[in-house]
Amino acid sequence: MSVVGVDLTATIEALLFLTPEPVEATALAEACEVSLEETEAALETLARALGETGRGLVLRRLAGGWALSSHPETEEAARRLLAKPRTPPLTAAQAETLAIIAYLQPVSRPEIARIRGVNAESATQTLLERGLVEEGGRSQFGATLYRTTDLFLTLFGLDSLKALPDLSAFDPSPELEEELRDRLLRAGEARLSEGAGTAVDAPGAGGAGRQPELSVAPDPSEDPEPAEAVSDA
Amino acid sequence: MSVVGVDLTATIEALLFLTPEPVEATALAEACEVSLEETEAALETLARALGETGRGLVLRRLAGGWALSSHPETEEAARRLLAKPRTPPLTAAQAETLAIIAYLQPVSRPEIARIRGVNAESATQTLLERGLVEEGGRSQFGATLYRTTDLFLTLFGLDSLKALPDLSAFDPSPELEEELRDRLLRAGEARLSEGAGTAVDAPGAGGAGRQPELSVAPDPSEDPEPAEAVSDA
Amino acid sequence: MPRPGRPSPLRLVDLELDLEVFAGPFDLLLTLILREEVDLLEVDLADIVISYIDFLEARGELDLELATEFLVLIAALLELKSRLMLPGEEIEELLELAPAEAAQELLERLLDAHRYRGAAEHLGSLLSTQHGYRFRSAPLPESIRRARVPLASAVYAPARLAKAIGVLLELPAEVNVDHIPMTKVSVAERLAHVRRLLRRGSFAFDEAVADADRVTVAITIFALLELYKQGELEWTQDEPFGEITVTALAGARSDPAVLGAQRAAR
Repeated sequence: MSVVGVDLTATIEALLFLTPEPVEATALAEACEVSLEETEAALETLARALGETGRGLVLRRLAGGWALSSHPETEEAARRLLAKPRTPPLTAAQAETLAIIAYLQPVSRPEIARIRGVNAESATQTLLERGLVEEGGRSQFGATLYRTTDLFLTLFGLDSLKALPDLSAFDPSPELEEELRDRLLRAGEARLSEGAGTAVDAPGAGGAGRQPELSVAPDPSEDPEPAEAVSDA
Repeated sequence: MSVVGVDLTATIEALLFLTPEPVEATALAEACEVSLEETEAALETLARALGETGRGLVLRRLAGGWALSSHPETEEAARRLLAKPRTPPLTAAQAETLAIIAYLQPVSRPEIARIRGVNAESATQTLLERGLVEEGGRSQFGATLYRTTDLFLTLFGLDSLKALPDLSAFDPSPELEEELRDRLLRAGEARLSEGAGTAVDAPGAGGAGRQPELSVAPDPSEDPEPAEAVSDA
Repeated sequence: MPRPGRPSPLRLVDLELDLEVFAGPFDLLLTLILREEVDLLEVDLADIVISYIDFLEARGELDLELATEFLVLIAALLELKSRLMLPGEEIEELLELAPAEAAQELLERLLDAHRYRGAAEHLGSLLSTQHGYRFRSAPLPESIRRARVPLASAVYAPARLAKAIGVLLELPAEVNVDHIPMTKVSVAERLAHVRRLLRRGSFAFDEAVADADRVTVAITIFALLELYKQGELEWTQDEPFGEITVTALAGARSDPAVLGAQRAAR
């Protein structure tokens, strides 16, 4: 086994802790560089250990994969702790990502990345975490689509999405009767191709670079479009 | 205690699992409807339990709160599973700007620039984008003031700003300070002596106090060495 | 003009410094001063400082006010030393407090740069030790997420969203090529100009490029080099940054007919 110091069960616990989506046993085996049998034995050990009293996590088999979740009996305490949404100031990356989702929804992450010119992964993850956006279906290419939530409307004091501010004040080319989406994509691509846009000016300023430790990369296969490859790392 | 079925330690484990950012002990106590003392005892029990072999998570005190993170020895496997780029390390300019903000906060950009001798805009912008610093009020002259964020503390493994060493820890040693002074003044002479055709090796720069060195004028005529001898170029 | 037998001072190119890595001029100066293998006596401090400031300017990071302040400090240091090198009795008369204070300030600021550089290195190493600790980041379970809306209140301004979209809608400015005056000034034009001046026997380079833009200055230098190569003139400069005097050489072929013939021959 390649992992030293901590054993396989511990490593699998850590991996499941880090991934919000269920992970298949084969993916765990690959990551730990062990056989599927060893992985399944370790998952069993983990399930047993978590089943003991004194543990607040449970191992669950979901959608063909494995996931950790909080123990259902801790939900009341969780509601009390998390009842009030956390609303720290939005970073520039978060505000841009949220604005794109708000005005264009539903929108996929690759599209957000193309508009921003940098990977939108970490900002999207934070917005998901804070409940400002949520997943809503799949694009025709299979990419997850995002939309804003009711919490978003409440936190921005909006009755509905129709109450979003008018863009005319910020619109540099109102004479163009194009769709907002097309114009955003065009501007994003122009920034990228110029090579002088955010992606270059601010190394590390994009999605994954911003606060990656606090975020977890989803399966990259979710984002089949090439723009996602524009990482600033 | 209000939590039934799972004990307090387990509930705290679950709460920390759900919250991506460090949570203060008082907030945990409130959520679990127990005293702070009980909470702290439970946190200790949890830390001990996680410290045992076979566990892939670590309990950490960060940014004034408590957080769960993966065990660093599982990093290799995590990188393979998450296929996520590493956090881009800070550039020298970003690290220096961050250090100035960390030690002097709240501090304005002109102040940062003055210390660095160079425009601090792009470095500050990147730090803002990465969520390591944030705006915090205005100086009396109306300049935006910057301070570090909890994310900074979290990512740098700090419980509070007090955990940073005192700035005087980075004072140059008296010998180094002397050498700095000495070499700098001699460099000034070299430049000037170019016109006179004589380079001066300042012997008088080793003494006491600050001002004195500046006024110890080695008479160029005392220097027996012609300029050519100074160089081995 | 290089003096025979005297090696020219080390310039930036000789030092193999990667300017990218410096956090600012103080950092550069500090690195240079502390570099043991480099004897500062051999270093052309002015060249290095100016080259670095050029570099910063090229990157759009130069703050003119800061650069000026920095140069003033360096200049004060040099001025102080120059005064100190004058014979004893003159020091009393000439030594004012200002340069000494400015030099002292430069030293203080270098010391400060040293401190923050140390602090920056410390932060960098802290960050790298934290590399293996990853945090979970996942949306809250549905049941808890739903419970939060009633307790939420408006804390964010909707205008922030519109502004963010406004920024994203901006098309990058087209690359401005106006400052590249491809054919505004030709070498032939400047050749003629220089030759006109040469008829006087000699002239100052500054005079030849009075009120000219940078490209014109550069092309004027090409023209002078060309004429130097052809033996029509020589130029002298008594000291670095001093005036450049251009003198016609005897027997120079400066009549327009010859110029025309030369051009035709090319």
